[in-house]
Amino acid sequence: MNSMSRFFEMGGYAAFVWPAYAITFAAIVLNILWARRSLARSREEARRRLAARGEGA
Amino acid sequence: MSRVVTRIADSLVQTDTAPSTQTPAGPDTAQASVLEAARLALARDLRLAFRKRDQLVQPLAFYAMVTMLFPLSISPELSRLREVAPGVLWAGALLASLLALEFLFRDDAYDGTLEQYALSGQSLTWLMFAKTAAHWLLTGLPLALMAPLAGLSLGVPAAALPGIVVSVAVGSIALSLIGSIGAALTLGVKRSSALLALLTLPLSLPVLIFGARATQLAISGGPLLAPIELLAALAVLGLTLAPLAAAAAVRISLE
Amino acid sequence: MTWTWFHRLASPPYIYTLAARLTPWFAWPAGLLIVAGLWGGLVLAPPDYQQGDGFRIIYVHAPSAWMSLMVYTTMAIAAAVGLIWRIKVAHAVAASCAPIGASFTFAALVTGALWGQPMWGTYWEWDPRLTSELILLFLYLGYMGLRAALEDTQRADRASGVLAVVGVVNVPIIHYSVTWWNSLHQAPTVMRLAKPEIAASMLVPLLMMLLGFTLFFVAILLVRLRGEVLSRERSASWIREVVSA
Amino acid sequence: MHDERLDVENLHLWRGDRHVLRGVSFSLSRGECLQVTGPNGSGKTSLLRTLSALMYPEEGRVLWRGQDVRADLAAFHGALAYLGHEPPLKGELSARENLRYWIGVRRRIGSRALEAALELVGAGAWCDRLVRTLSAGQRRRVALAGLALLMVPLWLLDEPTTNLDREGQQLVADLIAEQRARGGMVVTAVHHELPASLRDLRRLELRA
Repeated sequence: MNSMSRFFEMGGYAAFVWPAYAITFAAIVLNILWARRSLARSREEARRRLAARGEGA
Repeated sequence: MSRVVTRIADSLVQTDTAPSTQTPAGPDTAQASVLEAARLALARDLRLAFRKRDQLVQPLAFYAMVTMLFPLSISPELSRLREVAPGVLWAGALLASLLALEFLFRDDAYDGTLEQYALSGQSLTWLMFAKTAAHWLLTGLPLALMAPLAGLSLGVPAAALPGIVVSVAVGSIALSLIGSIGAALTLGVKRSSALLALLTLPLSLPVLIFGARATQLAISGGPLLAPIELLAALAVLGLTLAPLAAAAAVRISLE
Repeated sequence: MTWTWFHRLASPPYIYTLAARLTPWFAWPAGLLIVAGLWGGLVLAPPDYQQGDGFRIIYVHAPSAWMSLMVYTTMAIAAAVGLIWRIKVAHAVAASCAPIGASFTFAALVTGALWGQPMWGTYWEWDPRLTSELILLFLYLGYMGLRAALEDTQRADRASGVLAVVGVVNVPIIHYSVTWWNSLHQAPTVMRLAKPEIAASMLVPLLMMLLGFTLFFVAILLVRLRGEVLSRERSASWIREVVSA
Repeated sequence: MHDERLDVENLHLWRGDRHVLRGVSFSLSRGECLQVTGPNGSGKTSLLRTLSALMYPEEGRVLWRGQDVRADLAAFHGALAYLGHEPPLKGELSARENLRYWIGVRRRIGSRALEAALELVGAGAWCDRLVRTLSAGQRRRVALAGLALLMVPLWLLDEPTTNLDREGQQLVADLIAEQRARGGMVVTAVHHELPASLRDLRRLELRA
């Protein structure tokens, strides 16, 4: 078990290694969510435009 | 009434173009050369500026104020101020030239004269270069002439003053050119002063770095040819690319 | 005519369906490569003789730094194509790139600072590479700021396109002048932020992470691209079945 | 050398979500004047700006002398004069200075021609006052003086008679007649009809 705790210590650099990995992982997840949301929003706008044109045309 | 108009219109044809049989479609000998066009664009901006002098004074007043902030905030001791003087002189010059940039094209876009430049058949790049040259003559050069005063107030030795004038003069050429791109790009934006700074400052950092270094060397009496040459190189790069980008940005904002 | 593939790439409906189809082909390999790279970098690779386990930050810093520059260049090229040939899809690519590039530039900044901290003893050091990264972040913010400030999409596309091209010309100049400036004031920092000469067991995970991040970028780009293409389409009928699906 | 004509083929233009120009097509040859009418927002100004190649149509082309205007934009711009809603003048300059800087950029103009143009539009008396002290009608007349000086085959005029009194509107009609007599062409967007004195005007109606 102690190899796990030794792993997490990162040779004493844990305070720097893990925040670095956390911020990068956050960047990856944020990009995924952000991209999907912007796609969904664009589809919704397109649907609304079509509906509006539906009555308009 | 119409016969009178015809007679006057004919006189228009005779006076300025040689052959009276000149039809509008024929080769237009009266076409102004591009240099003539650029000269007129420059002359117009200079005349406008001198007619409303307050715009000339504002960047200089701003520069003086910014310079004054540092002794009051750091310390009155000239020896300590001398150390930060290059940064103060250059950051102040950068921000002061930014101040006047926002209205470089905005007034012309508003009253339709910029549109006439784009439709003139003359190279819009040359006209943009002319307007940017006017901006430099009206802000960059005066700032360079005022930098020694600001320098003295920061304890800069008199021997360093010529070096400072030259470095700010050359550096501000690049600043005006880089700024002209930002000014043209933000034409379509209403409150654009913050955005203009965000676009222009990152691109101006090399000028700031080499300029401050040149001023530092001038103060310490060292050889300042190298940084000034780098400043000149940035100015030449700006001369070739910036008017092109500014012309493209203006055409985009007129679409 | 050889140009047909080029013209098909420029047609929004074709791009929309192609992007939708290709996304998984980039997303899954990216995920696998990143996981494998993490495993290799964190577990298999031996600690660095000088920086110990602290060096493992390179497995997230180097890919982020690579992304920040690669994405900006991609953005500038797409913008140039859009401006020169007036292709809306190219502008849509450029618009999609910006947020991705900005987020990884920020990640590169933070991871770079965290990596340098044990050496420098401070959280921020005006190291030439970190300073260039910070300026690159401002270039991204300027691009996105200009794009947001212009309501009309077409004008925003073309104006930000000019800014991206001007920006990419300035990136090497900024980097050179920052490095020149830094060499004046300090001896070059001892820490090797650049790719150190490291053993294969250390290098392989790094290459995996670099490739993984790049594939991840393409996957996210394809997702965003579909949205951007849609928002630039006005009346095309093809939207009907795409949106209702 | 192709004969001088303006061909407009199937122009389509969107402003935001509004389909402003819907397949506009027409041809104009020497001596013709096309009057573009339609309610506000029907795209009159957009049409003129697209004809002047300031704006880019989504579809369709504009041809000058049989050649796409984009092929040689500088030559096309050299052959046209565009007057927008606002006279392109600087308030801090006099009428004479404005003309010298505005028209001077395009062609060399002698002072006699300048005086003749100012006289033509009745600006002789106040041509040295700053433009910002002039009335809207006077500013419009200074713009017309610029038009007369330009001597170009194609005029694109956006509501040229706004702010003009009866005599001013007649001046516009005379200038257009003069332009047509010289073999030039005019496309003008108008709210109310041009003075009756202009005969056989061609008409293009833009729907809202």
